[in-house]
Amino acid sequence: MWRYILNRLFWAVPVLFLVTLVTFTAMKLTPGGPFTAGTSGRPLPPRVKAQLNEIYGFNDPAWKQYLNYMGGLLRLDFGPSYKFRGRTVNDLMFQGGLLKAPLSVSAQLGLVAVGVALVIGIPAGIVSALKQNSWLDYLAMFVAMMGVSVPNFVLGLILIWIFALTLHWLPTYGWGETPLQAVMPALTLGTGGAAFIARLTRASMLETIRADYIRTARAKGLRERVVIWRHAIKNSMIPVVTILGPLLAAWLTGTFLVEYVFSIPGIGKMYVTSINDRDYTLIMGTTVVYAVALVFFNLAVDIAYVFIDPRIRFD
Amino acid sequence: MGYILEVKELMTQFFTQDGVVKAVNGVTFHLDKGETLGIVGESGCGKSVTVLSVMRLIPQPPGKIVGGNVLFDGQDLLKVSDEQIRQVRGNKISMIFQDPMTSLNPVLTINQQVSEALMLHLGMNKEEARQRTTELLQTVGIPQAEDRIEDYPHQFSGGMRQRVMIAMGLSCHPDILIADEPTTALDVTIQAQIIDLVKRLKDEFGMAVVWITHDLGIIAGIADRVAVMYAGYIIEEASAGELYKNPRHPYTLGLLGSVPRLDEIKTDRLVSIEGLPPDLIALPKGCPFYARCPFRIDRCIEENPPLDAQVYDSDHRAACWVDVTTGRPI
Amino acid sequence: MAVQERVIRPYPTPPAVEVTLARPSVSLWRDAWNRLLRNRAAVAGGLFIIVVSLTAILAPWVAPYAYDKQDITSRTRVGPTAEHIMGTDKYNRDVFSRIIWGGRVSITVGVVGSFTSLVIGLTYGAISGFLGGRADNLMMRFVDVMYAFPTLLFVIMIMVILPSENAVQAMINIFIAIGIVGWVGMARLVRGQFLALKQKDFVDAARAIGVPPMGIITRHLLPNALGPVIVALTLGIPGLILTEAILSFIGLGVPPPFPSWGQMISESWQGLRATPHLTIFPGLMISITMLAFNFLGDGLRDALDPMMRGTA
Amino acid sequence: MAKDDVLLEVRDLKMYFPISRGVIFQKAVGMIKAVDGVSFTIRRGETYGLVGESGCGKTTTGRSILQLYRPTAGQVIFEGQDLTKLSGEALRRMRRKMQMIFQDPYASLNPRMTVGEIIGEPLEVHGMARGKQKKERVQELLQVVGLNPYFVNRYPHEFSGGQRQRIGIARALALNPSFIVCDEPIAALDVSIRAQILNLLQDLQGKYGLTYLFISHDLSVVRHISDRVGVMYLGKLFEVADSDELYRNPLNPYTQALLSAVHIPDPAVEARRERIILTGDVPSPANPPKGCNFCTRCPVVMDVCKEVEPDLIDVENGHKVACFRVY
Repeated sequence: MWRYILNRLFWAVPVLFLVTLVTFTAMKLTPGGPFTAGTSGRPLPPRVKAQLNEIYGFNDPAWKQYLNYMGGLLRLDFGPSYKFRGRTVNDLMFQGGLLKAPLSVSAQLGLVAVGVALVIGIPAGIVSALKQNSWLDYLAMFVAMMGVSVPNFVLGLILIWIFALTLHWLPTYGWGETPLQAVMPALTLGTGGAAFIARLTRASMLETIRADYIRTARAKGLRERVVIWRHAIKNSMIPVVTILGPLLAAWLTGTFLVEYVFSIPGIGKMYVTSINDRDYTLIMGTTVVYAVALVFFNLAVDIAYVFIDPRIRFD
Repeated sequence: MGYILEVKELMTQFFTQDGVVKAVNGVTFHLDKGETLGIVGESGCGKSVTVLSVMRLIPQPPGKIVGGNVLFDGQDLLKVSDEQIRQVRGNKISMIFQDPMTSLNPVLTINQQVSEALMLHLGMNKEEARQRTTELLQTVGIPQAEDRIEDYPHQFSGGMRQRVMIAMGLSCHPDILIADEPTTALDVTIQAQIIDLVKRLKDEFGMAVVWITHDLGIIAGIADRVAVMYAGYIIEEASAGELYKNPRHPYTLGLLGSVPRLDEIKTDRLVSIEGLPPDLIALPKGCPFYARCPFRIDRCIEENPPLDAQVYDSDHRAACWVDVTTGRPI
Repeated sequence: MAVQERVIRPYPTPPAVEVTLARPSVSLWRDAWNRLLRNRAAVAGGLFIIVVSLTAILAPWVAPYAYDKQDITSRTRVGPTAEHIMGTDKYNRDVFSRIIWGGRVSITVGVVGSFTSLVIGLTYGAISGFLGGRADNLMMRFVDVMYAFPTLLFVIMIMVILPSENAVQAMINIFIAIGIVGWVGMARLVRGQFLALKQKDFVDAARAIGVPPMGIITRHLLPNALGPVIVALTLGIPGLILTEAILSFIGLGVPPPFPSWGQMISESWQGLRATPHLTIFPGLMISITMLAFNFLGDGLRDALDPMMRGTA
Repeated sequence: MAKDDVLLEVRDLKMYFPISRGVIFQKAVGMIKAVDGVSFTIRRGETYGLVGESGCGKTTTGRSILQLYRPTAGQVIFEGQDLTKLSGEALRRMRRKMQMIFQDPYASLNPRMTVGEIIGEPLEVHGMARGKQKKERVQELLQVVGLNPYFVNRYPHEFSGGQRQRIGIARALALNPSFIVCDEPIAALDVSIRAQILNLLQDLQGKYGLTYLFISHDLSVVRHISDRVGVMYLGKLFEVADSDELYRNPLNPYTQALLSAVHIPDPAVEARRERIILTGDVPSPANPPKGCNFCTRCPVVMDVCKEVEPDLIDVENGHKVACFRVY
């Protein structure tokens, strides 16, 4: 088991290394560079530009710049923002205190959304499987199909149009002032995941309840409830957990659109803004943060897997 | 009558996209107290479906028991409530299955799986059940049972898993043990171990056993009485000694001739039953064995012979219109 | 062991009963096709895709207006009217026509993108799976690293650094971005299929016959790996359509005035209160198209999967 | 016996599979000794039976002979040529003379090819027949194995297990081989179909003068079809003898146990039989015991068995056995 976890941990290193390397190289290849135009859009005077290049170390050879950047990263220093002169990327990502910092706002949103997805998705999938081919199953699976097909920013906009602009039930944007602000973003982000999880759970459950050991359990005279709860659910969750890693990753990258649409001051909104501003250090910083989160989730899922499936635990 | 189990005119069908699969077509048999009944047949002949129907373990849908009675302990198991049949399963009648690799739950420990029935049917608490489980595992010959009780199934070999299955089946001292091809997936030497074990435990526990297999050799070694199935019908039934000595149905005769025997001088050729079993979706009107039968007469294509078409010594019956010893119609 | 003479009872072989060979022979592909046609959702999805693709291809002829045609006879930003069934935008352009033109972007990105990943992924996965052993190990390590990479972020990054002056260049950039990252899943799938198929006896049989490696790949491995590949291909298209929509939505996709559905939303969503039709129609278009591909993909999987029965 | 009678000679064949494991790169941490030093000869025209329980290496032996696995060590001399030294075109040419029939009739036929394509493929690959000639040959082969030539355009999934096995046999016959490895050809079939296939194999042997290596776990079947039999246990040959001799006079305790475990379809005989019930399971081939591989389960084990490995020694008239009790 430790060998397995170690293996996974080990493989996180080259991934993260590659992420930074690729991101850095990409940014270096960018035509123009950050100081082609000033904040006002007018070209900067050459003297100012040269000075900025000097300050930001752009006159160093590329490998040295990369080493500098990596050195910073290891000290959790993402460097200065190009756009907001005088501010560091760290400032931007962590400003505002424990609850208001963009990073923690995003984490809150993600957590709520994951909760919604699991709480809706898993029971829906199980019920669908147990009532296979009933109207309930068909309905749930149709809704789930819609859920996986409608992009979350489209869903978000439709929800805003209906519940905020037409019915005036919920606030359009913002975060952290009233719980009502969380409803639409959480639903937007959660339904896609719920739909996906429901479909997967159903498929897995259908396979499980046809397994020989389920027949054995029934032959023992166990109640159907016990057969499902004790014998079927854990087994059927194994493939669901497997997919949770990649799913969380897809989600994570999806969050920035939802933050953008609902004007939630999280790291995702900051990411989109930084793209529009071509604020390269900020793009890099947020990309690295996302990549770390992703690698971390994959790792967490892999480890969770070990605890669900004894066949891996005892290998 | 002193039958412990009596199955009458059992019919089970599967409703699939391609049509209705007539898996069991009016099967009648009985089981005496303490007796071992062997049910022999090829895959798809309905032998497993028959015993699963007795336990009402047929997956529904697509399966459905469309007729018949299963009399056990004064009640018809096909008519009692779900709650009542659960009282019987694993308690009065228990079952072991073919594939010990897939028949145990991979994520539960051996203790959890064996204790379950003890706590449910005998009202034991966790500690008592654990104690009893250890004893049972020792009874079925698992070495160091105490240390291995918290292991998971994948940590056991195939033979050991089948022993666990047997321990599970015996846990509540059942009246009947149904063994559905329990040794098919095992190696010859392990198979001998398991058969030996079941024979011993049968006497120790005083159970009746229904043993299902395609292997005529195994049945010869353990069964008191044998029923041969073909295409969802029992086509011959007799005491084991009688069936092997005087097979009366052409199919039984062919089967016995088609397996090489270690104790006989080598023959050049084996008896070969040409052709294939019929499609269970489109069973012929007459005898299902007609197309492959070397003894067939015109009557067979019209009329499917009932099991008591030929009766010898009251307990040897064969579903055939022809006397195979003479080749003439009966 | 005492050996005794065997008592042989005569057991003649009966004359064969006439077997009717009426049922026509069906290949597995044909079988799957028939099953697919019975799936109403999949057929509906397929038909929708055909209609959208055809109207997109034939846009100059079927769209009522050109995508950049400003209809000065109409008011700006009106909702659906008789002349403009989906209304007009702030430049008096016909929304319906722009959606038809915009379909070109979505469908092209989806189809060309998935074929790009197919070609790269199939080649890579096939080589890795066929070689096996050390080479496979090495190739798959690289894939693992790529797989753990946040794909969308990567695509966005590529789009940030590649300049897109016009629609064609933007599309080419999107293909490059997708091509670099999109093949990984396909490579994994094909490699997995190849490894599994290589275990099958029919491949050993082919080797025992002396079929050369290329023959084994083309005759035995590829045709059997194709089913899951087709399904993955179909189910991959909505993901690509989504990627394009996201890129356009955050301003990195096809530059105006050429429309794409994501870009139409991007231009209009801030005015959702006043002109919801400008956002909702393209939003529905993206959703329904993705739904259609998902239904078709699901149907294909259901149709192709049971054919593996009896070959396991 | 004349030397040219020998069609195939296997000398000290070893087939090890590495067990790999590792955090960064996979490296071998052990070996599964599937076949561990097996030697035997097969004479032209005979059927050599290889019998043993699952995991004893009998299938691996068959596949290593045909070079489907490249053996770790040892020689496989077929018609005077060492197959382990051949590769590429030279090996491909030899493949015409040796073929294989597989256990699982479902997995051994490509589901995407028609029966005609499956049987015709070997002809095509070796350029032996094309076009109309190929079609005629395929139809002839179908008839030889007892199938209706009308079936050539059908697909494997349209056939039953027994029929598929016939298709597999037709494919093996297509190149007119002299030697066929039959790897458990009837294990996956139904009882009433087994005799059909066994009889067919015997008929074909008579008709084409084929030599068989017949691999099976079923002792009754092996005895029925084989002229000589080798008993394998955990990667090694334990006993070799003419089939009647082996069954009449088994010398190795493992062979005795194996034979006693076989059931005879006759209750009267069964009631009289004494069984040797072996205890425990077969050890893992990754970690075989020291000394004789059977020493952990042998009912008559001696101290020497746990230390020294017995050699396969000819005790009389070609009856070879590896056991210290016998020497």
